[in-house]
Amino acid sequence: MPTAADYIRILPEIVLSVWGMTVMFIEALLPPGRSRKGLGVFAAFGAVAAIAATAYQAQPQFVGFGLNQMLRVDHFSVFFHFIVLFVALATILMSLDYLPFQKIDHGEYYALILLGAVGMCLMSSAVELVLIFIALEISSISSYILAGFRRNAAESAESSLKYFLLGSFATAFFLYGVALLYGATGSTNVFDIAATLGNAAHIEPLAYVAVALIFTGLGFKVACAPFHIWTPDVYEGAPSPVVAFMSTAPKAAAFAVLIRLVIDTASPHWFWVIWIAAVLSMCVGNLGAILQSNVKRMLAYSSIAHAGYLMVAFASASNRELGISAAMFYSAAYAAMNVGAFAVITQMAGSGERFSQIDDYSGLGKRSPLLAAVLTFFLLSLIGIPITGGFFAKFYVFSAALRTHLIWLTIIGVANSGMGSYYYLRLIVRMYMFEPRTETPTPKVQLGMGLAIAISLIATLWLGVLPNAILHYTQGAPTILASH
Amino acid sequence: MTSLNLPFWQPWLIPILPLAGALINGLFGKRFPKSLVASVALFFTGASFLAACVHAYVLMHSGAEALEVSYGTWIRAGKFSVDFGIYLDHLSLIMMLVVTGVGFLIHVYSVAYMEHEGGYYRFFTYLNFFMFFMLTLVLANNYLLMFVGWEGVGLASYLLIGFFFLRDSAANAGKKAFITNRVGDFGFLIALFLLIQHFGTLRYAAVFDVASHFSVETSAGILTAIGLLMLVGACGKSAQIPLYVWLPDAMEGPTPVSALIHAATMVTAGVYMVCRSNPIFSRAPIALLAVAIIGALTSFFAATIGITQTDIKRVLAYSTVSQLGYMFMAAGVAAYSASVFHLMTHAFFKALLFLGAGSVIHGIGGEQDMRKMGGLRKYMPWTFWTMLIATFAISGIPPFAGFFSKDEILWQAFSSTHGSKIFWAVGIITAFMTSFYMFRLIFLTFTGEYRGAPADAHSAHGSHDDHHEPHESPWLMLAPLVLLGVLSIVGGWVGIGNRFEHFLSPVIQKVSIEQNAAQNNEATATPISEGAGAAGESKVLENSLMAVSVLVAFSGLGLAWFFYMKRPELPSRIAARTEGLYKLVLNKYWIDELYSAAIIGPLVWFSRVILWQTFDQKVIDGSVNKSAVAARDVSQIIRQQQSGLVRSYAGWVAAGAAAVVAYMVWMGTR
Amino acid sequence: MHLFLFLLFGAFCAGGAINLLIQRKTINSALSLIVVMGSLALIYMLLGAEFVAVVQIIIYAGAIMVLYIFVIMLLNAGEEEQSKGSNVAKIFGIPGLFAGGIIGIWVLLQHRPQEKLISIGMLYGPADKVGMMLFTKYLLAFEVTSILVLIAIMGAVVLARRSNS
Amino acid sequence: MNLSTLNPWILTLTTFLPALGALLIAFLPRRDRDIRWFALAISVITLLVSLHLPAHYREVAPAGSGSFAYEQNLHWVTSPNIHYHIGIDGISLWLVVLTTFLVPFCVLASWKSIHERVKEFFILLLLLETAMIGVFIALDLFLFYFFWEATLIPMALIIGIFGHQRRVYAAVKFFLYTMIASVFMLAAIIWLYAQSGTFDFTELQHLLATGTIALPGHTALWLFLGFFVAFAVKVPLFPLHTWLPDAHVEAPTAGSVLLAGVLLKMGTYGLLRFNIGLFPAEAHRNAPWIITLAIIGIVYGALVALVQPNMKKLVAYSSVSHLGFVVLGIYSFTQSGMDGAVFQMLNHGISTGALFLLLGMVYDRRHTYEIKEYGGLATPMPVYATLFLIITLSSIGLPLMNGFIGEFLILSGAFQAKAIYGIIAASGVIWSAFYMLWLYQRTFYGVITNPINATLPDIDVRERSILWPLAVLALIMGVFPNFWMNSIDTSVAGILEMQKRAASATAPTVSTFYTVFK
Amino acid sequence: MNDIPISYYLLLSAFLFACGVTGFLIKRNVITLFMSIELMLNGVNLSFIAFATRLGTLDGHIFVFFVMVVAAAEAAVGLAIIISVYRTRETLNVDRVNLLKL
Repeated sequence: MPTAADYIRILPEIVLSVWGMTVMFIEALLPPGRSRKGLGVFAAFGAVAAIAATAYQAQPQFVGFGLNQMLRVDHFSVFFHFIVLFVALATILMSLDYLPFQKIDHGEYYALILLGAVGMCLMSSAVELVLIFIALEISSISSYILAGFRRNAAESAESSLKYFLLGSFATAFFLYGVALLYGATGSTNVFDIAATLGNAAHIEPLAYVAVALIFTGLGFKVACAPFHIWTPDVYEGAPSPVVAFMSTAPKAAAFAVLIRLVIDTASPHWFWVIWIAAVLSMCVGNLGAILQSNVKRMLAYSSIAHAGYLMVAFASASNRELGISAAMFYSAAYAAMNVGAFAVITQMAGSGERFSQIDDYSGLGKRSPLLAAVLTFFLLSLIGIPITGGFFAKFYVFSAALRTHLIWLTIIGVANSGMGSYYYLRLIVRMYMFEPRTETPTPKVQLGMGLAIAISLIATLWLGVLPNAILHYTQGAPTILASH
Repeated sequence: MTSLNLPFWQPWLIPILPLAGALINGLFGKRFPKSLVASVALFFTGASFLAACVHAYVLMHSGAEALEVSYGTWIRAGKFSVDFGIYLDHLSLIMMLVVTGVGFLIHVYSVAYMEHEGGYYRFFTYLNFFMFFMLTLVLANNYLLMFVGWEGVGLASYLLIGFFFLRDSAANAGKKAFITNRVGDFGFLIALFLLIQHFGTLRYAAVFDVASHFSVETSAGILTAIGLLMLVGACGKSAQIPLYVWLPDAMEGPTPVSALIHAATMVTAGVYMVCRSNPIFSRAPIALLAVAIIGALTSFFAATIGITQTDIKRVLAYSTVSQLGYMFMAAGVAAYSASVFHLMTHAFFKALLFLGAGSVIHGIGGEQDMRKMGGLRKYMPWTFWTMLIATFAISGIPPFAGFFSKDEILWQAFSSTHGSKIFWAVGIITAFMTSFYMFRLIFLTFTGEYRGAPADAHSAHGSHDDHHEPHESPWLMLAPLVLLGVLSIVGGWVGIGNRFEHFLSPVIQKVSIEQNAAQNNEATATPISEGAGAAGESKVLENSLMAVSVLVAFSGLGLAWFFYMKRPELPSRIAARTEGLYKLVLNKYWIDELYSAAIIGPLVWFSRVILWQTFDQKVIDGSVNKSAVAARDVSQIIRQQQSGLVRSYAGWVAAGAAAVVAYMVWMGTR
Repeated sequence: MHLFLFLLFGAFCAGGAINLLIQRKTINSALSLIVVMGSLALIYMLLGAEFVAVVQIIIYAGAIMVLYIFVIMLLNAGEEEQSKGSNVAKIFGIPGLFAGGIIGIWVLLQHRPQEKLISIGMLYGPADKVGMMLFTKYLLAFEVTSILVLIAIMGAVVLARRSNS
Repeated sequence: MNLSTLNPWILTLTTFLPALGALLIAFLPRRDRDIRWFALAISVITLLVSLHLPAHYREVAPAGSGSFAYEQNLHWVTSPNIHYHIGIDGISLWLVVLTTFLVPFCVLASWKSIHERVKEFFILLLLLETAMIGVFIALDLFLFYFFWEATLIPMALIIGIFGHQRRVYAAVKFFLYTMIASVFMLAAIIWLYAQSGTFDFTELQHLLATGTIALPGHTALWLFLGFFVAFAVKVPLFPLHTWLPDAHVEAPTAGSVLLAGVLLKMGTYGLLRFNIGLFPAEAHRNAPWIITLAIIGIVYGALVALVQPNMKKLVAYSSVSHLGFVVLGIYSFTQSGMDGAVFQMLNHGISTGALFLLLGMVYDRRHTYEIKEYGGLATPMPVYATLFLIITLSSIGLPLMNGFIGEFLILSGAFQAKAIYGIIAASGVIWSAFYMLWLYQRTFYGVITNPINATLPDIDVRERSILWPLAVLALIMGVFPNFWMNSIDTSVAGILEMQKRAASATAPTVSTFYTVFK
Repeated sequence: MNDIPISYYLLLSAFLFACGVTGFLIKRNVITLFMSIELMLNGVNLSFIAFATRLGTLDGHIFVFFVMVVAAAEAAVGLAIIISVYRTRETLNVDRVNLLKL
């Protein structure tokens, strides 16, 4: 029988589900044509409530397994809960005015975000393959739908289709991997599997095939090379706030799964796979972004590169505390800055997302200094300039890599982060060093958008100036993770 | 070393007074009337001369050999330090008096000469500025401070040569002078570094003290290196081969400048340096020999060019180069006192010659070509007579000043332990040529008929054109001429009976090779006159040599008279017959062209085409840009994979999965 | 007997799969898929997975495939258009697939010695047993599935409904 | 009030005063005139405040090597162990003052030439000042890196927004060049932190000197190179210099002044403080090739400067040459060489800064830097010509001007290190005279060829008030260098002593560039 | 009743999976592509059941059940997406859905 503590361990998910379903019902009751802004505000409160629930859940007495070893609440899960929920909150806020502006003002949007967040939250706390799979599917399917939310726009539909087809394709690989892992270890519990793989003197070769396939599936979700290939197309076509959402929250959750499934089932053979994936991702992402002319597409490549940096942290997970805490910190920082950047892009997008070319940002520094300054800040954070979260994120990652003596990986990484500064700089250059284009409008920043930007700005700054608290928290996670 | 107890007449005043003049004129002169500018310049220069006289008097009567005062540290780095200090001994005393004295006279002269030029205040600022640096040079108590003056006079020279900066030739000449001097300074600098490295100090007293413990270097050693490098510096400043090229061009400057800087004072700085460094040179016979050879060569070489030149100032310029060569030769045979003696007399008569030439140029409206002069004697008698005195002096005709110093040099070249008959022979030939071209100048300029066109046709220099007839210069210009004329006569008398040598003996460290070889101990500093031990027959020899030199001087005069008075058509015929040689000499052996074609041109070409356009832009920056292009190419390849086709993407995913699977299985089952 | 039945159903299954690939008409591919699913249900029965076999028929063959066929009809998807294919898929995908397949088979075959043989219905999985597990151990997963389904429904509605503008 | 009570906070005050000013400007209304005056006021106040540093330096002067004056050490971030640790010694003291000294002139120089987006310009300028000062005072490697990177952005924006035709290219090139190089420094810093758990310069120095941090294999060399490349690009050392001419040509006057005057010094300062401070043995072992590059830079920069048709490029290449001197002095590892190098940093800041200010003034009149557009300027602009000459003389190292002291000491030090270094480098005195005087001749002498130039107004009061102080200072620094040198000398002696100790105790594991690549 | 090794089932499952992948790579029709995915999932399901038999636990069966639910959900969403694409692009050929590229 589930105990009260068990329910608290899934309290954020419950809150989100209830809220999401309520949104759905209200949506059904609202007459068509009526503004859904209020509904969005309501949904935002749902995200806030879930954050509160997570905070409540984070108390030490609730740490532990729950619901028949299906999930586990610990620093790790709570941390990713926070990331997902804050991203969800920011996404909802930035969508409040975006949706009516794009004439897709449907309440389902908010419900999908909230319910999708359930999946992502569960991904971070699930320790059972079945639950992980279902959670992954929830997050994926909601993302597929959200990507196609501007369904009258061909790009949006195409983005959705591509995401869906390739996502399902990758999921099948993942699933096959899970099946083989189940066959090879006889268990579907992550901790049991880790124990089996860790102790058995002779691991069944099937297990290697299994983890390889699981890595394929998850690598696809986190968009690391060579499974990154869907990212630019999908990000370009999807609505901007959705990109903000799906480039961060499901990704962070997928990283959480990757950590739980791959890193925790520590196999020495991982190292070079991750190493190569990291190098490939960084290079492909940074080089690919150079020639892009669409901001969203460019940031899609950038997200590949950032997945690469994160993989550097994984590669150094032989020192658990360093590698995993660095990866966690990176996820948080990346979420904060990327959401911020996409918030500004959303603001700039204009009706039908017409204005997402780099050219459209010409002279933004003159037209709208504050917006330009904010975007510059996020871009600098993505480059990794000090006093931004992006800097400390990179710092922790490379410091972990160096402490585990991954000299070359670090050198490639820092070289990449230097090289990568070029394309972010291009956007900054456009904003400040080019004359404004008259045809591009700069709509006023509404309250919701302002809040969304403020949240990500504060988070990025906070992570950049006072990273202590967060880092301390992340450093608690690996120890718990390791105690099977 | 003693310090003088004079409350007001501190030695630092000597250089600082002209500086004050320069600053006042420089900062406010633009708003001053010309008379005030001139007064300021004259006052401060005169005061400096006065101060110099006072200090000369005090020093001579104090009985001290030298006076050294330090006014605090200038540069300090670790253990190494350099002071602002003044060192006054008999050598610097002579230099100081020459500089301030002749300098003052030239200032006076300039007041009138520059009357009609623009930039009056600028001129006097620069001139005072020059005085300051020149006095710093001669009064410094260490080599670095000497270097300050050394570079400073170079700057002043640069500014004054380029005074008529609207003329490209003037601007070019100034730049050429500065850069050529810098080449010399390069050597000087290295010499300083060697001194620092091996002596740990640049103070004269300390350096010479240490140097006195060195034995004479029979093969090249550290002192030789220092000496040779100093020689490079001296060559630059004193216009010796191969760095003499700037001096003739420097005649682009106003004539008083030529007189002061490029004849009387600055160019003798190299001689001063060599003499000042005699404790080093005397122990480095190889360096000394190099000095002598360069001096001899230069004196001869410049004299040949001087014969053919037609520009009055250029003749004087080459004569200066030649006379400086004389001084070097003297220094090179360790006859430092003779060298300084000639330096002094040369200052008088060469300044006089230049001022006279200036007076001529002034009088005929800016023309400098001797072929367009002639017969000026009747228009400007004062100028003629004073210049004639100077010409006698430079030709070495007794009892004019040049005779004594020149004769001393020739005798020393002949008889000194470092000397050689070859040097003497070169000196005699040069003396002959000197006499010849100097009288050629006199005859061409002052005798015969005036060949100049009406003066207003010569408005090239633009400022004297209100005079239509050649005319005598104002008294303000003539007074210095007369004074210098007197000095050119009597200036040499101080050398009679080796008095000058005695006077300088405290400055010259005596180094005897035999003594060194035998005992290898420190050189004695006891003043022994070189001539004191000479035997009677040596006296006979000396007198006969003197007779030869006088004879040579008169034969030069005679030849000049023959060519330019008696048979004026002859020179052009000879020139026509020996056309190749004549052209060669007339064009100064094509040395300027050679430098330009062999050094400057290739250097600029190399810098522009090879270094900048090829290496910098194509290789370095090109590779930087290429790497950017390469990044773009890679980016393009990566983009191309993004074909937009779902099935391709799936292909990537499948292939990636296969690769990961293959790797994992391979690793796992190994 | 087991081998025979396996080979029989397996042959149907594989044949259906291959036919799916070969057929140019979408509807034929769909029908082949139904064959695959049906024969798979039989194979499940061989393995004693009674509950799964039934669900396979009901959900897959019954519900999902009907949906497919409905969409095929709706969109009037006829013969496949032979557009120029993707090179990457040919150059990397197919060889990669083969390589992966060979490795997989090699891995599977390499461990035959330790492998135990199984008989028909060795692990019996009837509805009650599966149901018990579903509602105890996997309760959370089951509940969460409801959210998945909810999202799917909502998504289908959002995406497929005619725009009201 | 006793000003000494300010001592603990004075550095912080100096550093962040401009940033505070920038913040206030952000809230000022867009009235250009007010903003200019306000920026000037802020920069002048900062200068005055910073003068406290030399004024009270004796009171707090560090006793020996490895200790600093006006030190302040506060916790910032506990993990990683980052401190707000600042302090100065005799070297950074003057660099800080140089920075605060130059900024008011930059403000004045931008008075008229910047007339669009004035507010942004001064905000960036003041932020840049804070960052530049920060670089010189930071004693925590992290803090140092922070300020180091922080200089990049305002500078790139100043070039990119307020520059000339190819400004974007130049800004991006500048940014990328320095950014890519400095990430290697970051990697090295992280490595050090990963091994030691501290960013503190003095602690790290101690740990490295005592061998507490294990440096297996060639690690020390790699770390050395990591720092070195970041600094070398900034200096810029041949052959990493090509960003500099572009950046200078395109930058507005104030940008050029600060770029040449301060930013380049950050590179040489870094070499002196961190490269040698942390890896003395490696620095010593690798000195030969670094010196070779420096000497090539001296001659090469001068020769290329000689043939530039563009005044600003000419001065930019001359900077390459001058900074070559500085690097030469630093790596000569002699007291006079290093003293001279530090002094030369200050000189170059003054003289080249002044040169750029001068060039900016004709640019304001004619909007071109092409030398052939000018000629005969001495006639319409005599005062300008005079000041240009004074600064030129300072730049070519005429004795009694500041440049001479630095060059002389550097060359003397280099000569002591190895005669040939001094000899080849000394040829730089010839080249520098050549290109500067040629420039001067082509610009100022001769008759006016371009009639537009005939009517150019001579410099006005504002411009004079910019140039005179610099010219006078150049002279004062040449005549009384000890005022600066006293504190420099002590600090350099400390560094040198530490370096000597390390070099004598050199473990055989010290590797050079050659051993790795052979 | 001759018993057969489990690997027969696994090989069949692998074959089905491979067919699915091949189908995804070579077919042009979006719906067929989607069906290929279903084929892959079916292959996986067979593995689950086979492994369950080998391990003697029913977790595999449960997994298959969930996979089916997910497949159903995916089918609903996927077909909706296909319809939505068809509406805007009027094609079912996946190669023609390449608006977003490079």
